[in-house]
Amino acid sequence: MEQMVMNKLSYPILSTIIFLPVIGALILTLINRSRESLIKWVALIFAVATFFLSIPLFTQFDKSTYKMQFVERHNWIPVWNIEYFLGVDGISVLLVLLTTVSSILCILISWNSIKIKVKEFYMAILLTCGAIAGVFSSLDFFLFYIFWEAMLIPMYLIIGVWGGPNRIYATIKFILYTLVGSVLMLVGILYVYFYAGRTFDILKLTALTYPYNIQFWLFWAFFAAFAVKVPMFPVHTWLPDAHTEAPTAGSVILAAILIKMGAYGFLRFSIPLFPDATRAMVPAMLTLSVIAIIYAGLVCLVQKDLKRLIAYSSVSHMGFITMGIFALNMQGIEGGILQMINHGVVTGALFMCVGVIYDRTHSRQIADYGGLATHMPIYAGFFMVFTLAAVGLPGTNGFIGEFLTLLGGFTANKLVGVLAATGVIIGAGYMLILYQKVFFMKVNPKVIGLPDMDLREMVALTPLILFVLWIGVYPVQFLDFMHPSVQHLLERVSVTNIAEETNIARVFMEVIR
Amino acid sequence: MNLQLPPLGPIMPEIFMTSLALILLMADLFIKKKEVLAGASILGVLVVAYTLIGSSGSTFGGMFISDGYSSFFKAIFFINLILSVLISIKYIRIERVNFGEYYSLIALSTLGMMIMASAADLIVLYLGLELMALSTYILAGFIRYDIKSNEAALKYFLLGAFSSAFLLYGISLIYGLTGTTSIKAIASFISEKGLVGNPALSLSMTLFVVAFGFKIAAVPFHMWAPDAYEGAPTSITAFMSVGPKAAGFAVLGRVFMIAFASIKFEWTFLLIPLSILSMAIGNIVALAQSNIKRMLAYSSIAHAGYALIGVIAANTDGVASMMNYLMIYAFMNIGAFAVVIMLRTEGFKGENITDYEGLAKTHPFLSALMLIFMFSLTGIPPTAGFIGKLYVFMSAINAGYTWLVLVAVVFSVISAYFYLRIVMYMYMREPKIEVGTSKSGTLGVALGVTAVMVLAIGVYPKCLVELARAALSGF
Amino acid sequence: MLPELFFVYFAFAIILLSILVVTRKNPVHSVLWMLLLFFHIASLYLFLNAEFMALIQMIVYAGGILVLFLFAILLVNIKEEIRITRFIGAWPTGLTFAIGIFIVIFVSIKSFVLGQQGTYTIDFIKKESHTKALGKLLYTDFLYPFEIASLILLVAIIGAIILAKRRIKS
Amino acid sequence: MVLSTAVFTIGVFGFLSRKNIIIIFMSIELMLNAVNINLISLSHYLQDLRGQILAFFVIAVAAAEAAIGLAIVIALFRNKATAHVDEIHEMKG
Amino acid sequence: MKYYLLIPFLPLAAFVINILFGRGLIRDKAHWISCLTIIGSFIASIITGIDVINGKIINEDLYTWIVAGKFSVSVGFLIDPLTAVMLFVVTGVGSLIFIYSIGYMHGDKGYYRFFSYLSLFIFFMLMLIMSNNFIQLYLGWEGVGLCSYFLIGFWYEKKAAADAGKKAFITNRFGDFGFALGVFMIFLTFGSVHYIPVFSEVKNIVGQTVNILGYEVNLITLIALLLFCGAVGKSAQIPLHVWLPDAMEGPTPVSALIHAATMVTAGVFMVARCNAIFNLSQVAMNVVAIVGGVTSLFAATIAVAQNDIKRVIAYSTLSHLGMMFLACGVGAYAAGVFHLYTHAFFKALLFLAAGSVIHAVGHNDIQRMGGLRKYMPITYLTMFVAALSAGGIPGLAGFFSKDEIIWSAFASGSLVGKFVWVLVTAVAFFTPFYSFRMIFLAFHGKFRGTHHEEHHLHESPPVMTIPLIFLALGAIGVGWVGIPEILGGGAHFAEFLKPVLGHPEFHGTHAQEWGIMGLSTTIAISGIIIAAIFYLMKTYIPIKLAQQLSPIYRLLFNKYYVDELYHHILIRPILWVSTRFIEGITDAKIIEGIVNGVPKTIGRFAVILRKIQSGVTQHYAIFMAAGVFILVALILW
Repeated sequence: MEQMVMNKLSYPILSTIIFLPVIGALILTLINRSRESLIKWVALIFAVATFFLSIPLFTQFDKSTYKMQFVERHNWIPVWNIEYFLGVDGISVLLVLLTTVSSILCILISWNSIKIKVKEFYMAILLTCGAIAGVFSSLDFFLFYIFWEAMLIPMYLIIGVWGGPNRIYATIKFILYTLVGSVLMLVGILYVYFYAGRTFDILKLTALTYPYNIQFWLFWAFFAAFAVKVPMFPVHTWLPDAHTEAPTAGSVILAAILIKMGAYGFLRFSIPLFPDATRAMVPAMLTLSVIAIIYAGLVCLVQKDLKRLIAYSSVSHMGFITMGIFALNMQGIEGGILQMINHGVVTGALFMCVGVIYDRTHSRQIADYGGLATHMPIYAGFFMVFTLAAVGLPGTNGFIGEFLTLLGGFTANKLVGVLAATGVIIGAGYMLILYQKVFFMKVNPKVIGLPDMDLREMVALTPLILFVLWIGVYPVQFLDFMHPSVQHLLERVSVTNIAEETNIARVFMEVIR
Repeated sequence: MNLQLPPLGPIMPEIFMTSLALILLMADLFIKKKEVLAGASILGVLVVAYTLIGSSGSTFGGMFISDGYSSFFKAIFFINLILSVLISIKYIRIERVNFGEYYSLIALSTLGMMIMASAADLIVLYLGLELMALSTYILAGFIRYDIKSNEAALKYFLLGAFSSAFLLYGISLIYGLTGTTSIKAIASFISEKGLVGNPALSLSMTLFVVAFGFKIAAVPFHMWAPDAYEGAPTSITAFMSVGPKAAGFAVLGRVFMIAFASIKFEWTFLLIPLSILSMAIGNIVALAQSNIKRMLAYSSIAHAGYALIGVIAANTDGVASMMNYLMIYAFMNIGAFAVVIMLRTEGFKGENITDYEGLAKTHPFLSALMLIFMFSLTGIPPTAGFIGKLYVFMSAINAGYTWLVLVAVVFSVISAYFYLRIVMYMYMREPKIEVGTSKSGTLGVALGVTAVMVLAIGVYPKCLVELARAALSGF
Repeated sequence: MLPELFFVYFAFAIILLSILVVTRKNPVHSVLWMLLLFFHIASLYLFLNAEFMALIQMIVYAGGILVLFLFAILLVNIKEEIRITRFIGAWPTGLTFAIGIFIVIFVSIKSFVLGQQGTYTIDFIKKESHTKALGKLLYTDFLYPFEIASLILLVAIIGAIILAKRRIKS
Repeated sequence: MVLSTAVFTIGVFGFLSRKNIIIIFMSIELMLNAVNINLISLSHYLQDLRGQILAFFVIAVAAAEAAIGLAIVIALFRNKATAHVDEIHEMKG
Repeated sequence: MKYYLLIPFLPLAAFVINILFGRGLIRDKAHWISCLTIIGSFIASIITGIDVINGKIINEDLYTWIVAGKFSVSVGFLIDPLTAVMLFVVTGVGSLIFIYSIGYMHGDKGYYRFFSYLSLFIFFMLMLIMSNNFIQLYLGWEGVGLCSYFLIGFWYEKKAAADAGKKAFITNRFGDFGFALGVFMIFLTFGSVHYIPVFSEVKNIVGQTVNILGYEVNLITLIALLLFCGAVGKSAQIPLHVWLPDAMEGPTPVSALIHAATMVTAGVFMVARCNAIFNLSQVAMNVVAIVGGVTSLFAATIAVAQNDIKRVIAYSTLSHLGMMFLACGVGAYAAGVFHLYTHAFFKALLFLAAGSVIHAVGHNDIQRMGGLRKYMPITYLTMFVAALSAGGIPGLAGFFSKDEIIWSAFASGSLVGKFVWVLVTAVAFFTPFYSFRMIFLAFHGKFRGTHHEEHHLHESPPVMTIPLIFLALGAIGVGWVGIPEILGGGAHFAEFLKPVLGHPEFHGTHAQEWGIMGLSTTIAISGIIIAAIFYLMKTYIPIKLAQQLSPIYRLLFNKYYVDELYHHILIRPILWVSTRFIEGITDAKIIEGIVNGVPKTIGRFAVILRKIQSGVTQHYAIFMAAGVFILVALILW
C-alpha cells in the first residue's frame, strides 16, 4: 500500500467520472428520440455534473507526492488477478480533468450541428468520454485495455455516422490502424502479465525489472499501440482523415483527449516498464518526433482544407510532446504533459472554431473563406487567440509547453532541439497563412451575411481562452501537479538495471551523433 | 447369465433427452400447433439441464463419463438448443417447414453431442458423432423444396461421411495398436508400452485430427462449412455453427488431452498449422463475401482457429479457455444469427449484406444489438468476444506460444474489417430498400438473452471463467 | 498353406472388385460388382472366425443397402450415364492424393504393432459360439452403444421420411 | 492391413473422382468396408471382440447413412433432376 | 510600494478594457484609456528613473512562472540605468505617438482595436525591457512581434498589409529560433536563465567548448551568436531585414512607434543587456560589428533610390539600427544605446511627419508630392529638424550619438573597427543625402500630384502637430545629456550607463577625435549639399544618373533583389518539397500506399482464395484428402 493513497473523498470520484457519463448514456436510451432538446439537456447536465464532481481532483490533489491518489480498489476477476483498480497521479490527473471539460464542450458545440440520430450521438459522446477517463485513471492493465478499446466503439460511430462525405474510409482506417496497434499491445500486456507472475497491477509491474531483450520487444509492442494513437510519424495518416471527416465534436475528442492516450501510454507504461529499452530507443524516438514535427509542419503549409491543416498541425504538436517525453528529463516530460493539456485545449478549440463556421457554410475549404474578420469580428478574435496559442506565443499556454519540450529535447540532444525548433518557425508559417487566408484579405462573397458567434458558442469557447491564458501566465499551478510523479518516473528510468545494450541501439546512437 | 443394469444416475440427462426427443416425435402426431412443441422442447431441455446438476461419475463399464468437462459442454449444447429453438419458431413458419420432427431432430442432434461430450470410449464417441451428424444433415436439408438447402445437406452429408470414414480408420488403427477403445486405457497403454513415436500411432492421431477438424470446420477440412451454412435454414445454421463445433471441440479436447497426452508434441504440431490456416482463410475470405450467412460461416471457421489455440496450449488453462471461448461464441454467434433471421420475412431473404444498409435508421434497436454482436465477434472490449480471445491468448502465451498469439491478433484485426462492415452498412449508409423484420416474442427473448450475456460476460467474466476452470478440476 | 492361398485370392479379388466398382460406367454394373465384392468380404470374415459378421455383411449390405442403391439408380438416366464421362474433371488430382494417402498410410502401418491380447481366444469363441459371444457382449458391456445405434437408425427413418416426402405444396 | 488400406484408398479415389452421387455413396461404403475388414482382422488377431462389435455398429451406421443419403439425393433430384455432383454448385465462393 | 509595476500593467489594463468593451461601450473613446494609461506609465517611469539615478536598482521577482526540475524562472523585474533609459524612451516617445494617433486614426473603423493593440504593444515592450531573465525577455520579445503583426496588418483587407504582417512575424521567428536556442544553451551552461547569475558566472566558462556536429565551438561565442540571431531578426539586420520595409504597410504611428523608436531597437537593447556575454567573445563582437556596419551601408544605399516616403525612412531606420549594432560590436554599448535613445526621437519624428504628409496627400509616393512646404509648415519644419538630426549636423541630438559611434569604431583599435569605421563614414554621407532628397522632393518645388489631391492639402490638426513639436524639441535637445568631453560635455549618458555597460577602451588621441568629428560633419554637410544640387537645382542630374547607371539604380531600387532571392531559394523550394514531395509522394504514395496497399492486397487475396471454394463437392473432398495427405506426411517426416 505504500505506493498509493486511498480515496478520502466521500464518493468514489474516479468511478463517478467514468460511469456517470455511462449512466447518462443509459438514461438517454430511455428518452423518446423525438424530444431532441431534452436529450441535449440531459446529456449536458450529465457532462456538467461529471465535471463538477471531478473538481476535487484539482483541489484535493496532494501535490507533494508521487503516489497514486483517489485510489479505488476492488476485486473484479480474481481468477486472473484482475482488479478494478483506479487512481491518479500527477501525470494523469490533469488529463482526467481535461476529459471532463472536453465532454461539456463537445456537447455544447454539437448543439445545432447534429441533426440526425441525435440521441445516439450524445450517447456516443458520453460513452467515449467516460471510457477515456477510464483509460487515464486505470491502474490495472486489463481494465486499462478494456477502456482503451471500448472507447473505439462509440468513436467509430461518431466519425462514421455523423462525419463528412468520405467518412467511411476514414473510420475504417481509424479503426484498423488503432486495432493493429492495440492488439500488439495486448500481446505485450499478456506477456508482461505472465512474466510478472500473473498480475495486471500496474504499480507492481512497473516495479519489476525485465531482461533487456524482453524489454526491447515489448517496448515495440507497446510502441505500436501508443505510436498509432499519438500518432507518431510513419503511422500518422489516419489522423488527418479521421479529423477531417469527423463531426466537430468528434474532432475535438480526437484532438483533445483521444490522441493523448498514446502519449500518456508512453509515460505510464513504456517508460517505467521498460526503462532500459526506453533509454536505448531514445534516439529513435527523438528522430521520429523530430521528423513528425517538421514533416507534418511542411505538409500543413500546403493544405487547402481547414480541418486537414489543423489535423496535420496536431501531428506536429504531438511530435513536440513525444520529443519531450523521450528527452527523459524533467523539462521535457513536464513540458510534454503540459503540452498535452495545451494541445487538448488549443487544438480542440481550433476544431470547435472550424466547426463554428462549418455549421454556417458547410465548407472546409480555405479558399471558400476570406475577410471573415470583417464579418465575424468576435469569431476572429477567438480564433486569433487559439492561433497564437498554437503558434506558441509567450503568454499563452502553447509557449510553456513548447518551450519546455524544446528545452528538454535540446538538453537531451542538441541537434534534435535545433531541428525541432525549426518546427516553431514552420508552425508560425502555416498558422498565420491559414489565419490570413480565412480572416484577412478581400471578403469572399460566400461569407457575407454570416452571423457572428452566438452565446452558446462563446460559452463553449470562452473557458478555453481562460485556460490558454491561465496556463500561459501561471503554469506553475499545473506544473506543480507533476513534479513528484515525474521525478519518480525519472528515477525509475535513470537507474541502469542491465549493463549491456544491443547493437541496434548503439547503431542508432551513432547515426544520431 | 444375468443382465444387470449398470447405474443410471450419471446418464440421466441423456435418458431424459432421449425421452424428450421421442415424446416430441410422438406428440407431433397429435398436436397441430407446432409452437407447443417448441415450448415443450425448451421446457424439456430445462428439465434435462436440471438433471445435469450434480450428475457425475461414469457408468456402462466406463464408456460413459459425466464430469465437469462434459457438463460444461452440455450446458453449451442446451443453450444452443434453447436459443436455436427460440429463433426458429417464427422462421420455420416463414419457410413453411413447420414440422414437429424439426424439434425432435434438434433434440436428437443435441443428444448426439451430449453423448460425444461424455464419451469415454471411442465406439461411443463414434456413434454419438454419427447420431449428431445424421440429425444435422437432415436438419440442413430441412427445407426440402429449396435447392440450396438440398445442396447444403448433400455436401455436408457427403463430406461428413467421408470424414467419418477417416475417423473410423483412425479408430481401427488405434484399436489394433492398443487392443482397446477406452480413452483412458489407450492413454495408459501408449505411455506404458512406449508407443510414443510410432508412425502408425501418429497416423491414427492424424486421422482423428482430420475428423475432428472436419467437425469444427478447421482449414483445410472446412470446405463444407460455407456452403452448408449458407444453404441450411438460418436457424439450423445458427444451431450447427455452435453445437457440432462445440461437440467437435469436446471430443478433440478429451481424446487429445487424455488419449494422446503422451504425444502432445505431435498433435500440437499438427494443430498449429490448422489453427493458423483457419484464422487466415476464415478471416480473409470472409472479406470478399456478400451473403451474411456465408460471411458468418467463414467467421465461424476463423473462430475455430482461435479456439484451437486454446487446445494447442495443451494445458488445463488452455482447455478451459477453449471451453470459455465456445460458450461465448455460442452467445454471440446465435445472437448474430438471430438478427439475420429477423430480416427474413415473407418473400424476402434478407441475407445480402447490402440489405443491412441504413438499418439503423429503420430499426435502431436491432442495429444496436447487431453492433454489439459484431464488435463481440471482432473481440473488442467490453464485449464477451474479447474475454474469449483474451483467455485463449493468455493460455497460449503462458504455454509459450507468443508468436502464435501475434499471428492470431493480426488476423483478428483483419476480421474487424468485415464485421465492422456490417456496422458500417447499418449506420453509415442510407437505406435503399424497405427492409421489414419479422418480430416475434421468442426471437426477442433470444436476442435479449444473447445481448445481455455478451455484455455481461464482457464486463464481468469472473463467473464463466471460474466455471470453466472448475469444470476441469477432475479432468 | 491353403488358408494363405485363399487369403491371397480373396485379397486380390477384393481389390480388383473395388476397382471395378468405382470405375464402371454403368451404375448398375457397379452395384453388381459391389455385390460380388461383399460376398468376398463376407468370405474373408469367415476365415477370420467371424461367422456372425459375415452373415450381417451378407444380409445388411448385400440384401439391404445394395437394394436401396439399386432403387436409387432407377432414378438416374442410365443411358445418359453411359454416354457422359464418369469422372469429374479433377480426377487426376483425386487419384494423386488417393495414391498419396495410400503411400503414407502404407509407410506408417509398416511399423504397426499389435496391442494387448484380449481374452476372447479362438478356442473360447469356438466354445461359446461366435454369435452368442458377440450377443452377450452387445447386451451387457456394449449396451450403451447399442442403444445409441438404435437411435441412429431412428434418425435415419425420420430423415428418410422427412426428406423423401412429397412436397406439401407445389 | 494392406488389403484394407488398398480398398480404403480405392474408396477415397472413387469418392474424389466420380460424378454420380450414387457411386460416391458406394465409394463411401467401400471405405467403411475397408475399415470393417481392418477391424475384424484386428479383432481376430487381438483375440478381442470389440473390433467386431464396432464393425457391427459400423454396418448399422452405414445402413442409416445410406438411407439418409439416398433420401437427400431424392429430395435434390426432385428439385434439380441430376445425380451429378459437379452440376450441383448453387453456392460457392 | 512596487509602483514600478504600474509601468507595464497600466497599458495592459488599457488593452483588456479596450478589447473587451471597445466594440460596445467605448468605441471612439478608446484613446482616452490608452493615452491616460501610457502617460501614467510615463510618469511612473520618470519616478523610477529618478530612483535609479539616485542609485536604487530594483531586481525583484513577482512570482514563479515556470518550474520544471532544475529549470525555474520567475516573472521579475530588473530596473537599472539601461532599463531606465529604455523606459524613458518607450513611455515618452510612446505617449507622444499615442496622442498623435488620436488625430491620425480618427474615424477609422478599427479605432478601438488600434488603441488596444498599441497598449498591448507597450505592455509587451515594457515586459521586454524590464525583465530580469531571458524567458520574460522572450515573452516581451514575441509579444511585441505579435503586436507588430497585428498593427502591420491592421488594414487586413489589403493583401499587402496582411502579407507584410505575416512576413514580419515569420521572419522574426527565424531570429527567435536562434534566440531560443541561445537561451537553451544558457540554461544548459549556467542552469539558470536569470540575468544576474548568468552574467556573474559567465566569466567562469571562458574557453569552454562545445561539440556541434563534430566541431569544437567556443561556448560563449556560440551563446552570443545565437542570441544575436534574435537581435538580427527583431532589429531587421541583414539577412533578416526584409520584413521591415514591408512593415510600412501599417499605419504610420505604428511605423513610428514600433518600427523606429522601440521594438526594432529591442535587439540592440538585448545585445547591450548581454554585454557581459558578448564582451567575452571577440568573434561574436566582430560579427555584431560587421553585420551592423554592412546593414547600415546596405540600407543607406537602398534608401537613396526609394520613392515611397515611408520606405525611405524605413531603410534609414535599418541603417541606424546597423550603426547601433556596430557600436555594440566595437564595445561601445553606451554609444549604441545613446544612439538608440536619440534615434527614437528623430526617427519617430520623421515618421510622424511623414504620416502627417500622407494624411494630407493620401499616398506615399514622393515623386507625386512637391511643394508641400507652404501647405503644412509645421510638418515641414519639424521634419527638417529631424532630417538634420538624423544627418548628424552638429548640435542636434543625432550628431552627438552618431559621432560617438564613429569615434568608438575608429578608436577601438581593431581591424574590424577600422573596417566598420569606413562603412559608417560612408553612411554618414548617405544619411543626410537621402533624408534631404526626400524632403526636397516632397516639400520643395511644385506639387506633382493631381488637382484633386492638391485641393485637399492641409496642415494636420493640433493633436498631431503638437506631438511633432515635442519630438522636434527632443530631436534637438535629447542629445545634450551625452555631449562628449572634448566638446565640454560630461558624457553623462555614458557615465550613467557605465555600471551596466562598462566603458570601452579607446585607442586614440583627442586630435584624432577632433579630426574624425570634423570629417564626418563635413561629409554629412556635403551630403545635404549634393542632395540640394540634385533635387533642388539641377533636377535632371538624378534622372540622368539613373539612366546611365541603370543596373545599379535598378539594383538599389529593387533592394538588391533580396526578397526575390528568398522567394526563390527558400519559400518556393519549401513549398515545392511540401506539396510535391512530402504530401505528394511520401504521405500519399509511400505511407498511404502501404496503409491502403496492405488491406487491398488482402482483399485481392480474399478474391483469389474465394475461387477455391468452387461449389463442387469433390473439389472440397480433394482438399480434405490433400489435407490428410499433407498432415500425415508432415507428421511422418
